[in-house]
Amino acid sequence: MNFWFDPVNFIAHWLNSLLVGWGMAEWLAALIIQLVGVVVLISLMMVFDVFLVWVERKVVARFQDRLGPNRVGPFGIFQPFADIIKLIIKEDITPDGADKVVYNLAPILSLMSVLLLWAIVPLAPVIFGVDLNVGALYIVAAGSIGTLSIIMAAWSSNNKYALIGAFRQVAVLVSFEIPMIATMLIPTILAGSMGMNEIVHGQQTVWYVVLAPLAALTFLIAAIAELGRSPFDLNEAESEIVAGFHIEYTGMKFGLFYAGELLHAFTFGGFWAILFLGGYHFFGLENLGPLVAMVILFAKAMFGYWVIMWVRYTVMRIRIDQMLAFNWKFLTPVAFVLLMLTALMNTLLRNTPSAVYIVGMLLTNVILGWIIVEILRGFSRRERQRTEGIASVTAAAQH
Amino acid sequence: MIATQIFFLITGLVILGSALMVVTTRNLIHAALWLIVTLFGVAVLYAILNASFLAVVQVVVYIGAIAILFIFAVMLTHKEMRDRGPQLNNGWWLNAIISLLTFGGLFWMLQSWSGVSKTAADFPSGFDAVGQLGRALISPDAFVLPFEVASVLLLAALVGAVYIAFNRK
Amino acid sequence: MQNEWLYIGLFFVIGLLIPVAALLISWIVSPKKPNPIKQSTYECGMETVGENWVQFKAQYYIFALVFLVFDVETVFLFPWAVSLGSLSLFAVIEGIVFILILIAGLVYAWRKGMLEWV
Amino acid sequence: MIPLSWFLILSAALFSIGLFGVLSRRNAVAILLGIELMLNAANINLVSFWRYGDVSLMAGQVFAIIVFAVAASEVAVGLALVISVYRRRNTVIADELDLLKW
Repeated sequence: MNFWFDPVNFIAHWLNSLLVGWGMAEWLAALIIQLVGVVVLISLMMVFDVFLVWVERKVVARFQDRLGPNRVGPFGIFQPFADIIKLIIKEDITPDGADKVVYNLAPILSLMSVLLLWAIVPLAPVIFGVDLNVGALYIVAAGSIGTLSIIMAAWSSNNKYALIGAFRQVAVLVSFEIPMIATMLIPTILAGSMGMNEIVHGQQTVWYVVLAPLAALTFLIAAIAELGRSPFDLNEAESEIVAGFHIEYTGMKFGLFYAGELLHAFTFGGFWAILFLGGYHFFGLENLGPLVAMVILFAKAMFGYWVIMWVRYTVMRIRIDQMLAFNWKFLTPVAFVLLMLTALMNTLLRNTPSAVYIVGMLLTNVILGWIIVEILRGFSRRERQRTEGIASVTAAAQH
Repeated sequence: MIATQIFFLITGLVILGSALMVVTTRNLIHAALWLIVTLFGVAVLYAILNASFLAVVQVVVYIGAIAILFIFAVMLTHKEMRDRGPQLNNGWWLNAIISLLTFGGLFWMLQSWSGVSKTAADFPSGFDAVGQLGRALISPDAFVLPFEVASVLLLAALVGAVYIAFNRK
Repeated sequence: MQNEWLYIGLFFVIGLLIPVAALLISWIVSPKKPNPIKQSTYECGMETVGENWVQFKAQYYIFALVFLVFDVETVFLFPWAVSLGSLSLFAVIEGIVFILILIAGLVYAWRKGMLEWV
Repeated sequence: MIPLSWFLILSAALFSIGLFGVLSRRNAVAILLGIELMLNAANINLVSFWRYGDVSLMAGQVFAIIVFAVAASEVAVGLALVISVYRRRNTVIADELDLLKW
């Protein structure tokens, strides 16, 4: 038992012998060790969340050609602490007619639904919370608690704008959940398991982004919508409904929603990395030690998070009808066609040499992608002709 | 395992208490939220029964979809926030007696059945419930027909529900 | 197997406790000076008109409904996907037929114009 | 370990509560809530029989999943009916929907 190669078990054994040595019952010691593990993991994520506030503000500033926070500490790195202190000492206002219990429960559930996701993240080959064999569905399950918290927040705060925002947000969340689940089925097929550890393990030689690039893209789009981030941020839509479902929340309760949102984005960057970008694998570098593997996973998750931010600060907000049409008429059929093709090709090619298998899968994706792009081009050509036709008619009428 | 038993009793009390709130509370949104507590409790029961897949599916389908649909429906069919008027029938006490009699009857039948005090056997080693379930759903000599029929059922529900809810007046 | 859910249960409890602790700290520290104006519903300074229970489009319900059906469908597909590696081509075809039947429902809703936001 | 009877009694109690809800509630949506409770009670039974019987026979779990599909279909159609009725008759109280009584 070596600390460098198996730190968690090393510490667990040490703690166990210590606690049992104090005369504690075996099962109680095991429970306390698990509790310590959970507390450490969640605290790590909360600290990281604080860091994410700074990252988000700094990156958005660079995208918009500004400096971002730069007063508190070097590069403004202590800015989030100032933010937190501000949020804590702000007065907490509960609006009239609010349903107090539900109103207070909603932000708690919102943050919890994100924290729950980290229970199944394999940080390294030997560092993971739990190897749940229904991992992919667990992600969806935790997400549905988040959806619930949105409705609870909006309904209990007794504000019609909050309710409109929540309705929109929930309609979007549930719609985009379908392509997300369908694309999560693809790594499940490729790895033959829903467990995150198995999926990461299956990518030792070749990452699933090579075998299923379109699925990776679809998952990313669905994840961005799931996060309620721009271009799909019509739940906030400042000019129409002020701030969406958390309009009435102040102080730390708003802070919990905000923290949940940031951590959610990073977490989905992480799941993108786990499902498609090889998790903690990086060309054998992960064999140096679990801590290195952990750094690799965090770097990949950060990359996913950065892509999400990149899209957020580049693309404009989409109207709700366009967005739902995009989901039901484009993304969902694409995801299901992709799923059927992957299942078929995977079965047909599974007894071939690995090179043929990889090329076959990649080629399927390329051909399907080409067909999709052609359909889209035809559609946009028709649409352009339609709008230009209308434009020329109106121009003629004006003359 | 006394700890599991205590845990089960707590879960059971939560389920029954929240189920009682579902059927008695005045505010329908509260009833839907209490239903979510009940459904979550049932998910915990599935976890106790080692049916991981069903526990997660319970949360995904019931809390993530059915409860959301209920809340939407309540919001779509209400003109005001507070529910006025009685929420229960005039004959609710008769219904309560009927329900108690049902429970009593079921309890009595369970008492007279011999297999009731069975305890669970351990899982065979390397037992993969999800894979087993997938093979059972697909293999022609098991449940492939229910599997496909479920798909047709869902299709019928989709078409029917969309048709009913979507009639332009 | 029991152990996994015990761990997730612990995660659940701690995940609840940490936000609660944050709210408690804030509740202790923050000032409390309520007044009617402050507590009124926030609508950018306008007086609130009517109930918060505005009439919603039934369209939201339609989307939730289509979602519900597809959600249940994917639940059926997960066990299929897990055991796909050890199954024959026949099983794959069965799954594809399953998906196609559901796609037919989507096409029906699409053709009927129920996915339009009108 | 927990004996099978505990699960069965719990599910019987849940079923009775659901039955009470179905019989007593006036609001049609609340009646559907009661039906959900009853379906869940049935599901608890199915899963516990799977666990306490032969675990390699997946019938219990398969039926539980089928019950999920049935519950989803029932809720989708039922709530669609309620919404449709509400839009025509402006009520969701089941007693007042008496057009077919005569």
